[in-house]
Order: sequence, then structure tokens, then C-alpha cells
Amino acid sequence: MAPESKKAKDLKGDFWDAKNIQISIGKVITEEEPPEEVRGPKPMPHVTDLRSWDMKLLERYEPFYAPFCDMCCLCTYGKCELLGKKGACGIDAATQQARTVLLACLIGTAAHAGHARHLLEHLIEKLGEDHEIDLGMNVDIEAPITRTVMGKRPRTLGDLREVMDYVEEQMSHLLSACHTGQEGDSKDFESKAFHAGLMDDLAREAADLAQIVALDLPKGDEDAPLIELGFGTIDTEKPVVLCIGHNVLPGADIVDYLDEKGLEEDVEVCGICCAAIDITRYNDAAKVVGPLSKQLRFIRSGVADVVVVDEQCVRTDVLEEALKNRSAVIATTDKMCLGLPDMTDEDPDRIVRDLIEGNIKGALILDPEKVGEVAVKTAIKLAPERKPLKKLPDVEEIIELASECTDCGWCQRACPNSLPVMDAVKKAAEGDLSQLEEMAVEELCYTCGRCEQECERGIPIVSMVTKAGERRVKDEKYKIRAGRGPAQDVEIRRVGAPIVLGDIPGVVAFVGCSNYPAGGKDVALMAKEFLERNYIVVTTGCGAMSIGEYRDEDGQTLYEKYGGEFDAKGLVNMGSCVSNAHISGAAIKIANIFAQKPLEGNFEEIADYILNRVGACGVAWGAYSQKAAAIATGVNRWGIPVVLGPHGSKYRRLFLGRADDEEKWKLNDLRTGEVIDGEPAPEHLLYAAENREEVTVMIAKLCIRPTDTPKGRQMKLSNYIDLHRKYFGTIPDDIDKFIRTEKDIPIVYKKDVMKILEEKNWKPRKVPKEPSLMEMEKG
Amino acid sequence: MAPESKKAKDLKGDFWDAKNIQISIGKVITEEEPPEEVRGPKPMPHVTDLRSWDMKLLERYEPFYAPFCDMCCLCTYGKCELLGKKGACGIDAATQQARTVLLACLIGTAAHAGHARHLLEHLIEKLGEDHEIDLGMNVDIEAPITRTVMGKRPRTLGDLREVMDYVEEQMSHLLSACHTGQEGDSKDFESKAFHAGLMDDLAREAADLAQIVALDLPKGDEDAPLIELGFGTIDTEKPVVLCIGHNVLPGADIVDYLDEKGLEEDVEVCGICCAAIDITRYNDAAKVVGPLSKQLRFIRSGVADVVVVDEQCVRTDVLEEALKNRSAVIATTDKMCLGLPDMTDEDPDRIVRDLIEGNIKGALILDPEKVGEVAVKTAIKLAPERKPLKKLPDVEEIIELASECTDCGWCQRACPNSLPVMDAVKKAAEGDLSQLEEMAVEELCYTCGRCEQECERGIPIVSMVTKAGERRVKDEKYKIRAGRGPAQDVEIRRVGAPIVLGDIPGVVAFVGCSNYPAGGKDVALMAKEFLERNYIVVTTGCGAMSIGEYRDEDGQTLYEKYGGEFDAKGLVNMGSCVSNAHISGAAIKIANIFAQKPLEGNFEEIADYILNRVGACGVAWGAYSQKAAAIATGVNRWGIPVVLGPHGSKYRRLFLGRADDEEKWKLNDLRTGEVIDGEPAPEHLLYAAENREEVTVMIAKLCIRPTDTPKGRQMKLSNYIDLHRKYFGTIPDDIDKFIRTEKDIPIVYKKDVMKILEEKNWKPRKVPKEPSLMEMEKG
Amino acid sequence: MNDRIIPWQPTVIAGPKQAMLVTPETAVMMIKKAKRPLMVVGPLAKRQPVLDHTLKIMERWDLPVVTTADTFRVFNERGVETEPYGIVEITNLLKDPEWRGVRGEGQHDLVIFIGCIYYIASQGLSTLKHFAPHIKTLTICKTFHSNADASFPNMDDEEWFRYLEKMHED
Amino acid sequence: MNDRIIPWQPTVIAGPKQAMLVTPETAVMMIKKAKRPLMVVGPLAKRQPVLDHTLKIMERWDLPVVTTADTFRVFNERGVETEPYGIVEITNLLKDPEWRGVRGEGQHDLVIFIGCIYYIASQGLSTLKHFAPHIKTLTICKTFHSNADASFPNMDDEEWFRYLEKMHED
Repeated sequence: MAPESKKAKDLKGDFWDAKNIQISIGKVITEEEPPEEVRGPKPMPHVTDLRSWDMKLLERYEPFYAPFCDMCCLCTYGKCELLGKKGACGIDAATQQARTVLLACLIGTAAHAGHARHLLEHLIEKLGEDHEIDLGMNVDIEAPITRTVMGKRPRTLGDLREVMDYVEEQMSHLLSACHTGQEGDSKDFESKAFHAGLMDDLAREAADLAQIVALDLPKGDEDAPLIELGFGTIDTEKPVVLCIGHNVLPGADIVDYLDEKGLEEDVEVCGICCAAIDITRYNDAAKVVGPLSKQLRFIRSGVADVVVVDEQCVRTDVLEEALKNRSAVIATTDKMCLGLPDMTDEDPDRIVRDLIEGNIKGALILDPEKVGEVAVKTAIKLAPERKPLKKLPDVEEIIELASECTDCGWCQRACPNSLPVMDAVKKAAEGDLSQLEEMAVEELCYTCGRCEQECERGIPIVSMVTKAGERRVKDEKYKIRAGRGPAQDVEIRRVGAPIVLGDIPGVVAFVGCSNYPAGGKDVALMAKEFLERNYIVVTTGCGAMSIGEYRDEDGQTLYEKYGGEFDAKGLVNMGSCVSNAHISGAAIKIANIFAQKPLEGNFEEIADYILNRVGACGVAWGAYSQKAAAIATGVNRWGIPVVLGPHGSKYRRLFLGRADDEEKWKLNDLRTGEVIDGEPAPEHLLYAAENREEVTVMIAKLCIRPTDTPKGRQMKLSNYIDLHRKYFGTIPDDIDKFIRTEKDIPIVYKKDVMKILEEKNWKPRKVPKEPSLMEMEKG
Repeated sequence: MAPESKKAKDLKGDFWDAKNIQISIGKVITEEEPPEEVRGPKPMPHVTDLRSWDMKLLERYEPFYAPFCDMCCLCTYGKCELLGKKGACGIDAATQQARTVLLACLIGTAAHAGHARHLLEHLIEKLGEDHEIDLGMNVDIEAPITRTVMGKRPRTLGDLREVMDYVEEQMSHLLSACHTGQEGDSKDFESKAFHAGLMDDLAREAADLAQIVALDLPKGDEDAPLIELGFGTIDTEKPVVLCIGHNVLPGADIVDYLDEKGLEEDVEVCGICCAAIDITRYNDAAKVVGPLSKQLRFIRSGVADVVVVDEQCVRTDVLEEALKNRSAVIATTDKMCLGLPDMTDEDPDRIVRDLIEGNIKGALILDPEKVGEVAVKTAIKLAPERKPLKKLPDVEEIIELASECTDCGWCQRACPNSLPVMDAVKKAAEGDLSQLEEMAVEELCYTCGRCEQECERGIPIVSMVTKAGERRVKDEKYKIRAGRGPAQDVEIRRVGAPIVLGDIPGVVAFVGCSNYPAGGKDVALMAKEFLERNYIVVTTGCGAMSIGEYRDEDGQTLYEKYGGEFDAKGLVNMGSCVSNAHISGAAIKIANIFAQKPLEGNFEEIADYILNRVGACGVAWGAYSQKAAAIATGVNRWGIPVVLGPHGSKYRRLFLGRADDEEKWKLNDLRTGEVIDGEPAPEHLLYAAENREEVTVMIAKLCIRPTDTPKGRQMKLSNYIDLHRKYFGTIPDDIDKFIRTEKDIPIVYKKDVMKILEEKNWKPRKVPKEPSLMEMEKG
Repeated sequence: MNDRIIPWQPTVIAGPKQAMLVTPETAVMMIKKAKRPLMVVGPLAKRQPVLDHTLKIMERWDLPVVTTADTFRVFNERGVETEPYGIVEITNLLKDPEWRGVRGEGQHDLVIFIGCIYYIASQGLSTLKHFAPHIKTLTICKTFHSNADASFPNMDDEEWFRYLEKMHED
Repeated sequence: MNDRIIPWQPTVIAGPKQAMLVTPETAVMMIKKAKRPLMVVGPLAKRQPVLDHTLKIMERWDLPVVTTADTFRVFNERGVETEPYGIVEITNLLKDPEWRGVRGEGQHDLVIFIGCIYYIASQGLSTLKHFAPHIKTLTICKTFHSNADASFPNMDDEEWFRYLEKMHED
């Protein structure tokens, strides 16, 4: 009994079928528009409907579990220890890991789904449910994920409601399975996690589509404007409103209010995390402070007169931290109320007064327009009196504070990255702030504050890092291209063949958060490496910001150096977290536009196509959140591999392939109907690497696909070999696995590679025409 | 920006408004039925809409947190230790507990919501969405929770879809708030947990309504049949099909198949946990093995030829355990696929063959009708050859196994209840099985199996307990009244006044699971105590079974001794877990029928009424699950206190009142508009007790309400004093708090109580006419 | 690791912080040092000889006693005054720095637990560990309580009774 | 508790099971006793003098070496043959009882870790602790790894280098 959504079984009243049908008295007239969609086998799949595809993936890429804890603490039978034992409910360690992963993915999916639903209903309230989804001339396939999964194209904002209804229903079933005494098999949990990831994909697409069409954000514009990025771009002489989080609505209403009142020049509006990205898609005068990692540092700097928080990735102690500097805090969504009084129905001027006079600790205002007015008015009134607060403890004070250090060393042990915090503090005590400065400027410290919490003397280390970095704040002026939204159909048409055939060596997507092992610069260096090598580099969210925070040898940011087109050497900032949907979307569009695969209800065929032919690789180098887990898992289900930074190992689960087991890589050549030997391409589906060097080589390898033409394969292997030589010093030892015939061997490396092939007793093998995992008998 | 459900803002197309309207050409005709509902202020409340009510509850009943772990492990910044520290995201220990509680409640709510949606869509598929919701002559208010929360009465199965849409949307927003970096305030998390609980209430009501009307289960029938209960009632000579879980559908189709084929007499169908309850509501020939605590014991007994699992509270190792005895396993829902091959589309006879020949480890069959056929056929074929497996290791073997014991004692340390497992094993090694037997028969052991997992010699302790208990299995024959469904309106009319005025001293509801600290008998003894004292005793689920597993001094079960009417001395088994909705439902109906409070959209007024006037108390003595957490939290939001057993402390959060702080108990007398001194009634909202003696006294106390008449109060205090004397030996020291005027003093205790009052310098105080927490200014 | 200082129910382990293992001598020292100690006695102390030891400790150090569950009854039957509270109620009061204590003289600074059900006590100790920095907790059961500040080790009855003996000898 | 045997990142603590603290002597004994030991060397061992110690230990006990991340390079530059794997890849292979090991002689029975990033190593050790009962794990970093079977304690560089010295002296 799969839970049966009403929509699949009983289509009366649903937009899928009703859209082209007008009901008139006694007669049904279909609209003139032809029924464009060919309905595939599984529209609106239920929890178990794609299970057979999942099991194919899971057989090749077996879940690899790294328990973060030996115990389960979810029911009152527990805690149970699962180290070689089953719990009181019968669960074992692997199953418990998978269950926890599903739970994390669902929390992530819910974050996007809650966000999407909220945006959608708000925008429908403003614009009506008939507001058209139109991404302009160059984007016909405006919603590739929705088309594929829902089996139909959404034409209006109202249609997106059906998407959300479906997503919410599926989430409810999936979350149910996490209850004690339900699913008992780890692979079934992973299948459900895949489904959660797919729901996440849908929710993100719905959210970004809604905001693009309703707020008129760039519609796949490769020339989206360059935006100011960095601490140094904020004019601290003006009143400053800082928006933190992910929801564009309050920020949009703040800039609208400023426009309306002609105050654009008088107030600085800036943002941290995805709210920054989306506000600057809406209005390019807003500024981006930077990724998540800047949050505590910027709040501590005292620069923001008003801190507007919406949802996701906001420090939960933002109120406490902001109050230290008497910044006014406005919470704006049900997701984060912070215990504040609900002032939604109050007069704006009264709220401003209450905030300024400190009658309230902050305000919860659930109406974004009112937030716009209150935030601006408060900032203007508060700024003059807050002037003295816009500075940190001075250098002498830092030295004084540092001298309190007792050398216990627990700050370093508490630091997620084991940074030499104590050493920096001790140096500071001697008057040398350079190490603290380095932690700030090189972004080694992402201001999580655990060091402070651990310090037995309560030394405010993050404030000291912030202060030490201040001297060079003026240098922190960068550029980022505003999020452009999806790839255009015309671009896909152009790059489809080169990608599938391997002429463009790959699409590499840098996404996710800033939980980096060694600062954000690594991401920029990786992006640079692949841009220089002709890859298409796609990015979103905090990753996009980290790429912008780097200047190359010419003093330019990569956004200034490379164009924003979805093509070789393009550096494509698609937007915020929710814009990640356009990355899977681009892969899907390749299948559809280039290969003419029908999308509607056809998930498995599309995913099989992507897995075997689209050389794309996601990189979430600083992934920290449940959202990132959901995104990666969703992307994985489409057949796109993802690599994580070392902290990603704490997600507890990876999907690793076994290159040493040839059985796992068999392929069905649909052209011939023959099952033939394949290659480990892509070798892993979800991988965590220790450092940039390792991951760079891995990315190049993970872009290889069975369908590469010999020319394309040569190109991909050249990159793989080049990078392996650069970082490992040798031609990779597994090169033989990726050479099907001699034609695949890169010319420049011919001799060396041939030598390896001989040593390995290599034999040429068939090149599949239409490689697939479908319709293969087991074993 | 509260997420705005489409339904509240934009009612076009929703059944609430459209129901009474027929669209005809150019004209709107309303049906003749008058618009019965008065719409209250908050129909379909969003996450933040009832926050002000929640904050009133939380100010009086502050959350009490008992962290189960010092760390948070939800993101890859972590693990963070929160002992006096904030985590990397800024969260502190209290907020993290509240977040975990919300997460648990949501998992619980999802279990019911997934179950409800599944049932609903299946039943609509069979009966159509227009199938009427009609509970017969005696139940007009068929859906009190839905009416109050949704603001409208559901008339058909199709209408319940809107309920589920709403529930699923709210869950998505709530789950979102659990994401790292969202809610930062513990009370706001609790407000969200309350909302989750309310959604749980709605989902349960929808589920039970749907199955009652679609499967024709008893509709509030006080004379529902007595059902056979217990190991001893199963005829092991026949083929046996065991259903475990909560979903009635496969079980119903099994009994239907038997009926259809005339095999009713030839095959035993029995159930464990709520599936048992609901199957016996559907067909009284089915049997109840017992509560959850029997699960492993019964599987190990080998009696079941076929084990059909559906969802919730099933041992996740059921496949492994069943295979040990070669019982065939059929999984039937997406919630629990167990890694089994999906045979839904296969020919039933082929599945039977594959199961019997062991070609597959078990089958996943997502079509309940097919499950019916396959389960029965398999059982019939398998039973003869499984005969020898229907017995456990014999006594000699047990002694042999027991002699392996190394005295390490870790079994006792692993046992959730610290039972003297090692002592029992050692006695067994000496040939004395009495202690093992006691663990089985007295149900001290609820077969979680942790002792076995810990045993370094792998001694199969649970099997030994099972075997030792076998000798007395024949005694395990009891009766339980089939779940009758909701209280009838006519019953509410009869008991409404006595309950509100206090003449019926209280409604005590024994619900939840079997994670008991000292066996299930405690629950039966409590039920008996309150039945004898004229309370209305309501029960559901495993609690209802535990009550049935006891015979009083006359050798009768309580179900045989007491009638099933919702009245003083009634023992009312309402049904399964989802039937818990009828308990809040009864309280709501009292407000509506007796006090004429309008329900629709009027949550706060109703909850305020219940809190102050309806002397009801929930008891979840063995609560273990996330569902139980959701149920309790939902019930709490309606103003009904709940007490838990000691294991309930592991839920991490209680709501405790402070009787010593008079400020907390002020009341607004709506009749006079005066704020007056109140009393700690009810004193706690969510309480965990150490043993039966403590909780019995506490239940009596928690039934006191500010509106009791003097006569009613005398009755309630008599019970409180009696029980305190019985279990503590004295008149309770806080008796003065509950005496408003001398008229409240129970006559028999007058002298003693007066003495206490004098010592305490007691003064009479006003008796409120319409006590309320509403419209009180703070402080 | 020493078996005596693994929590009796080993999964009670909650993080890096563990209770200090104490001898009866140290326990006595803690009581002596405390300004306003309180003893909390649970239902497992109703049986003998634990009850007598508890009574003697109570007397020896003039400790006010809170009885949890129905433990009040056995003390009452012996004419010994105790304050009955649920274990969660007393824990809730103890975590409030403003509470005046059972004698009304001010919040307690040391709480000695004996005889409460292991896992609920463990949860209560966790509450105090996290939210009552103003209080030290000491458990003198025969089981190691890692959530306490100080605890007796895991031991058998015989050794435990010797420990308790030492708690009230002069 | 002894500061030397709290996990270096204290929250790595995962449950009641903790690594055994070992001296260099015991570590050597474990290597001697092992039939098919393997050494896994991470990028923190690229710097000196750790690299030299590692090379000497490797040589002294004829250990096959897997290098993680880009550590391969420094060994390769010294002409020392190692097998490059991602730390998650080698862990994945180690947990498969059927894997034939880097020398193709059969799955390893002891794995010695040095120089991997603390937290990812900790996760990998957790994998092996749970899912590779056929393998013993030993860490010879200067940080205590509670998820290993046996680990050096937390210590400073000076002491660590002495420990490493002892691992390859005759």
C-alpha cells in the first residue's frame, strides 16, 4: 500500500488534466493548444514508485556509513547503544544511520518547502494565482524538474500550489518512516532519502520560479549585473540595515520602501547568506557582506543598525549578539520568532519607538511591507546614536584581554578546524595581532564561536579576530555577478552535444555553505582551475560568494574575468540555495533538448541518461546544513555525483563506488541490447575529500561518462592526468580503467599511458552507444 | 510573515465555502440548509496564530528540560557540547531540547498523518470522495477537532482531504523550523510543538473518522462486543496469521478474504498493537495477542505462520526474527519495506510459492487485497510444515543455555528497567525457571531484547523468558471491549454538567504504549481504582489491552465488570492510537454541547474552557514513542494535563506548574471582569511520576478545576485525600490550596482539614464563575 | 575503562563531562562544606537496610529530606518529617535560583540523592547539571551516576552498605 | 578524567566504548602480532619530522602504506611507493571482509593511522569500529582518538616525536 496521492489516482479538479479543458454546458471543449506533453510512466511518483531506480544506484554506489554517535536517543526505550548491537526496537547501526540521514534530508527539504510555500502564497496574495510563469523568450522549459516529476508544465503561480501540495504530502509519508518501529532496512531508508531529495529539488524549483516571475529577478540573463561584495563595500557612515537568512521578501520590501521614499542613497542595505543573493537579484544597489562565515564577525563589528532576520542559517543567538551592540533586531517569519513580541498589527511608528527606546528586545513583524518601513525608519533614527558602537574594542584592549589566557588550549580543541587559536591569542598578548588577523582575512575562522564558549576566562576571541581583521577591512571589496537564474534553452542547445560527447570536459557546480576546512579561498582556486580548463563552472549561494572573495594575479575577481554564460569558461552564478534547482534543471534540459527524451513522468529514463552521459559534478566544499544534505541527495538521485569537504563526513553517509569490482559497472547498451563491461564512471556518487588537492583531481575524474566520444574522452583524461600530475606527481594509476580503445589516450601522454596499459595487461573494450542501467537482469 | 495557507486567504475552490453553493449559469443558489457554523476568529490557524495562547500556557507551565545528551549532532559544524555553552550555530541547551522535542512531535504527527492520508486515499479510491461522514443518530458533532481547527464540518471523505492538505502544509513549516539556524527561542519551539500536536490531533481524527465510516466500525457504540485477548486465545493448531502495526487495511482484507472463501473457522487471525484493535473493530472474530510488549515474545514463540507488518511500532528486525522460525513475512506499506522485493504486481500464487520455497526472504505487497489472499494462502500451506517450529527450546535446553552465563551482569545494566535478568538466568541454570516465568507472566519484561544484545555469550534470554512463560500461556485468556469510537452527543449531554461542575470527579484516559516501569498490571490497577471511585475511565491502544490483561478478585476482567458507556464508572475503550482524537473530542464536545461554545475557528476559547473547567487527565504510563509525544503535546494544547511514567522523563521536556507561586494562578473571571486569585488546578500540564502510587494520587489532584461546585469539589478532594492517605498515609499538605471556602471541605475529613487550614492561616477566597486566562493583562 | 565509573546504565553517558568518583569520606566532606544541603530520597530506599542508613545519615548531618514518589509514607510511619515531592517537582524547584529551599532559608547548594529510579534520577541530574549551576549534586546510590557532580561507583550491596555506614559513623 | 584520554575534539565521544590508551611499546607489539598490518598516512604527516618518522616506521616494520589526500606526492618524491586512496575510499575497502588488501594477500587485520585530519579520521574510525569487526585500528597521532581500538594520548609535539622515535628504534 503505497500512500496514494489523490492527484495520481483521481485527477478530477487537478490542473494537470483540467488545464486544457474548459467546462461548458454539457460539452467539453479542449483548447486549441495541442497536448504538448507525452506522459511518462510515473507522474507524481509516490514513496515507493522510484524504488527500483534507487536500488540500481544503491547497488553500484553502496551507502558508506560513519556513525557520529554509537547510540540512538529517539525514543524512551533508549538510549540504546548500537555498536555491534541492535536497539530495543530492533534497529541496527547501519539502519539507524540511514534513518538519521533521511531525517536530516527531510529537515533540509522542509526548510526549502516551507520557504517555497511561504513565498508562493505571499506572491499569489499580491499578484493572483493566475500570474503567469514566463521566463521570457529564451527559456521555454521553465520548470524541468516539475515537468519531469509532476508530469506536467506549470503555467501560473497557482499551478505551483499543486507542486507544493504534492511535496508536502510526500514529506509527511517520509517523515513517518522515521518513527520508531517503521522502516527496518538501510537501503529502503536511502531510497526514501532520495525521494526526500527529489522533493527538495521540486520545492527549490517552485520557490525560485515564483520569485523570479513575481519579483522580476533576472531570467537566465548571462549579463546579470556585477554586485558589490565584502565588508569594505559598506559605507558605515550611513545607517545600515543588514538582512540575514534566505527569504527575499523583507529585503525586497526594504529596498522598495527606500525607493519609494527616495532614500536609496541615504541607507545601506546589505545581506549575509542567500538573502543577500536574492535581494541583489531584485535590486543591484544592495550589497553582499559575504557568506555565512561572516555572520558573527559582522554582527560583532556593530556596523548594522538594524538586523533583519528571516529564516535558515541565521545564528540562533542573533538577538543576544545584536543587543550587545544595541543593534535593533526584527524577526520576520514564523520560522524564527526568537521569543519576540508579535508586533505585526501595531503601528509602524510605535514599533520604531519601542525598538529605539528598548521597550522591547526586538520585534516580530510578520508583514514584510511593515518590516520595510520599520527597518528603515529605525536604522535612520538609531544610526546617529549608535556611531560609537560601530567599533570594536581597540588594540590595547585586545592585548589586555589576550593576556588573560591560561594556556589551557581548549579553544583549539573546540575549534572545528583545530585552528591554532591559543597560539594566536598568546601572540596577541605579546602585541602581535598578525595571527588573529590572518584568521579573519584568510577566512580560516568562520566565526562559529566555539572557542569563546570553551574559554575558561571568557576571552571574546571572535571579537578580537574581528578587530584584528579591521585594519584590512577596506581591502575586502569584491564583485559577484548577480544570480542569473536558469540556463537558457538556447545555451543548452549549444552546449548539449559537447557536454554529452565530452568536448566540454564537464560542468562543475560549486554550491553550499562555508564550513570550509581551510578557508573560502580553496573554492575560488578550484573554480579558477576548472574555468581555465574550459569547464562550465556553475555556482550558487555561499559558494558563489566565496568565489567572489578572491582576486587573481591581475587583481580581478573571477566574475570580472569570466563571463556569465552557460558555456565553456562561463562562471555562472545561478542565484541562492533554491537556485540549485537550475543545476539539476540544466542536466535535465540536456536530456530533453539535446536528446529529445520526453520529460513528463519520465524520471527514471532521464536520470539514467544523466548518470551515463552528462559529465556534471557538484562540489559542496563547505556543506554544513541539513539543506545541503537534501540538495546533495536530490542531485544524486538524478545521477549527478557530488563531492564534499572533509566536514561532510559528519553527514554520516556517503555513496561510494568500488572501482575494483567490475561487476558493478556493467552497462546495458540499449542500442544493441547487449550487456557489456563498463567503467567506474562516475566512480562515486557522494564523496568526501580531505583537502583541495585531493578534491580537484577527483572532480576531474568524476566528470568522465561512458558516452564520451574518443575526442571528448581524450580531453577529460588530459585534465585528469594534468591535475593528477600537478597534485600527486604522477599519471594516475587507474588510468587504464578509463581507456576503452587506444583512441581515448590523450596524445601528449600517449607514451606514458601506453606503458601503464601494458603493465596492466589492458585490453580494448566496446564503447557503448546508449549506455543504461535499465532493463538489466541482475547478476 | 506567517506562511499563509492558501485556504485561509483564498477560499475559492475550497470545500468550506463552496459546499453550500451550487454554481449554475449566471446565478448562485445556496442550498436550503442554513449556514450552521459561526466562524470564530482563527480558522485554519497558521504556525504563529495560536502563539499567544501557547505563551499563556507556557508562562504558567514552564518547560522543564532534562537533556538526554549534552551534545547536538544535527549539522556538520558539530558535534557541539551544550553544557553551559552555545553551539557553533549559537544554540543553547534549553533551545536544543525544545528543538528536539519539536522534531519528535513532528515525527509522531507524521506517523499519524501518513497513516491517515494513506487510509483516506485508499478508502476514497474504493468508495468515492462523496462517501458521507455519518456516525449515526447519536453523533452529530462527528468531528469536533476538525470543526474547531478547520472552522467547518467535514461532510464527506473528500472533505477530509482538505484537512490532510492543511496538516501536511503546517508540518512542513514546523519541520523547517528545526533546521540549523532557524528558531532560537525555546518557548517558540514549544509553541511550534503545540502546533504539531494539534496537527496530530487533526490527523488522528481524520484517520479514525475515515475508517469508521468507510469500514463500518462501531460508531460510538457503548455495547461494542467483547473480544478475545491473550496468547491463550490463539488456537495454535490452525494456521495463524499475525498482523503487527497500526494500519487496519491489510488485516481487514485478510478477514474479508477468509469470509469470502468460507475459511473463517479454519485460520486464526490475530494482531499485536493497534492493528489488533482496529481489526477487531472491523471483525470481532479476530483476536488480540496483546500490546507492543508481546511482540518479540510472540514472534519467538513461532506460533505465527505468516507475519503481516504494516506500519508504526513494528520491530525493525521483524524479518530476521521471523525467519528464525521460518514464518513468512509480508510488508504492506511504503513506511516499512524492509528491503523486500516489490511483488505488488505479481500473481498471488506465484508470491505464495516464492514465500514457501524461500525464493524470497519475504514480500512487499502494496495492495491490501492481494495481501489478504497471499497471507491466507501462505498460512494454510505453511502451517503443516511449520508445526515443529511452533515450539521453543525445551526446558533442558534452557538450563543448558543458562549455564553459559558468566555473571558479568551487563544484562541487568542494559535492561531498561534494570530487571534482575542475571539472577533469573542463574536461577534457571540451577533448574529453577520461576524468575524467568515471572518476567513473562507478570509482563515485567517487555521483550526489547537489549539483554540478549549485551550478553557476551549470546544467551537468547527473551526466548528463555518466552519458554518459561509458556506453561501458563493457557491462562493468558482475557477480554477487551472492541474500540467503540467517539462519545455520543447524548452521553456528553448527560455527563457535561456533572463533569464541569465536578460531580463526576474526572475523566481519566489511559493511553499509549507499554514501556512500563513495572509491568502492565499497574495500568489495570489504576483503572480499577478510578472506576471504583466513579470516574469515567477512557482508554485506547496498548493501554486498553493492558487493562484487559488483568482479572480482579472475582476472576473478571474490568471490561466484563464495567460497561462501555461514557459515564461515571464506564470503561470506555475508544479504539486505537488514532482514536485518541475522541478523547480531546469529548472535552471539546462538552464545551460545545454543555456550554454552547461555538467551535468553528474558535480554538482558544475552547481550550481556555477545557483548561479551566473540564476535569480530565491523560495517563500515558508506558509512553515510549514519538507519536505519544505528539499526542500528549496536542492534548496539552487543549488544556488537558497528561502524566507519564518514569521513562517519560526521557522525552526531555515536561510542563510543570509552580504551586508555590500564586502569581501564576491568577484567573480572569469573565463574568465579573475581575482578576482574582486562583489555585494550582490543574497543577501540572505534563508530569512524569516514579511509580503507580505517586501517579494515582497525582491523577486525582489533576482532575480538580476552578469551576467545580462546592459539592463537586468535595467529591474531588475526598478522592484526593483518600488516595493520599492510602498511598502516603496522610492528608495532603497542600489541601489548603484547593479549598476556596469551607463548603469545599469534604465532610468526613472536616476536622482534620480544618486543623491544617488553621495551621496554614488559610483564608477563604472568591469562587470564579467563568474562570479564564484570556484578556488578562500581564503581571 | 574502570567498570566502576561507567554509568550503571552505560548509555546514560551524555558527553565529555563525567561525575567525579567519590568515597564516603569525600561525600561527607562535601556535606560538611555545604551551607544548605538537601537530601532527596526515592522509593528504592524504602527497603532495609537502606532505609535505616538513610535515616541515620539524615540525622547525623541534620539534613532536611525530600521524599519522592510514595517514599514519604515509610518515613511518616516512623514519625520522621520529610517533604513529599515528585522527583521532577523537586528538581524543578532546585533549578530555580530564587527558590527558598525546603526550610525557607534559601536555595540549597548541595543535593544528595539516594534511592531514586536510576534513569529518571539520571534525567533529573541532567537537568541540574545543565540548568542549576548554583547546585552541586552528589549521589550515594550503588550505581555510578555520570550526570551528577559526584557519585559513588557501581558496586554490590555489601560494599554499598559499608559506604553508607561510613556516611553516618562518627 | 585524564585529559590525555579525552578525545582531542572532546565531542567526538560517541558512547560508552573508548579506545585503549597505548604506549609506543604496546603499539609496536600490536604491529608485531598483526598478520597483515597496513599503515594509512594522511596529509598532516607531510611535514617534518613526522614524515621521516613515518618513513622509518614503515621501513622498520615493512608496512604497506596507503596515502590519503595528496600525501602520495611527498612519498613519491622520495621514491617511496604508496597506494593513493581517499580516506573514505580506503576505509570503505577496509570494511569489506572480502577485500584482498593492498598487497592482494587478504584483508588487513591491523590498520595504523597517522596524519589524517582529526575529524574525518574520527569518522572513518567510527566506520571501522562499527562495521569492520575483523580489523583492529591503532592511531599514532598526537591526539587521542576514542573511536580507534587503540590510540596514543593527547600530547605535545615533543612527546609525540619521542613516541614516534620509539616506534622505529630497534
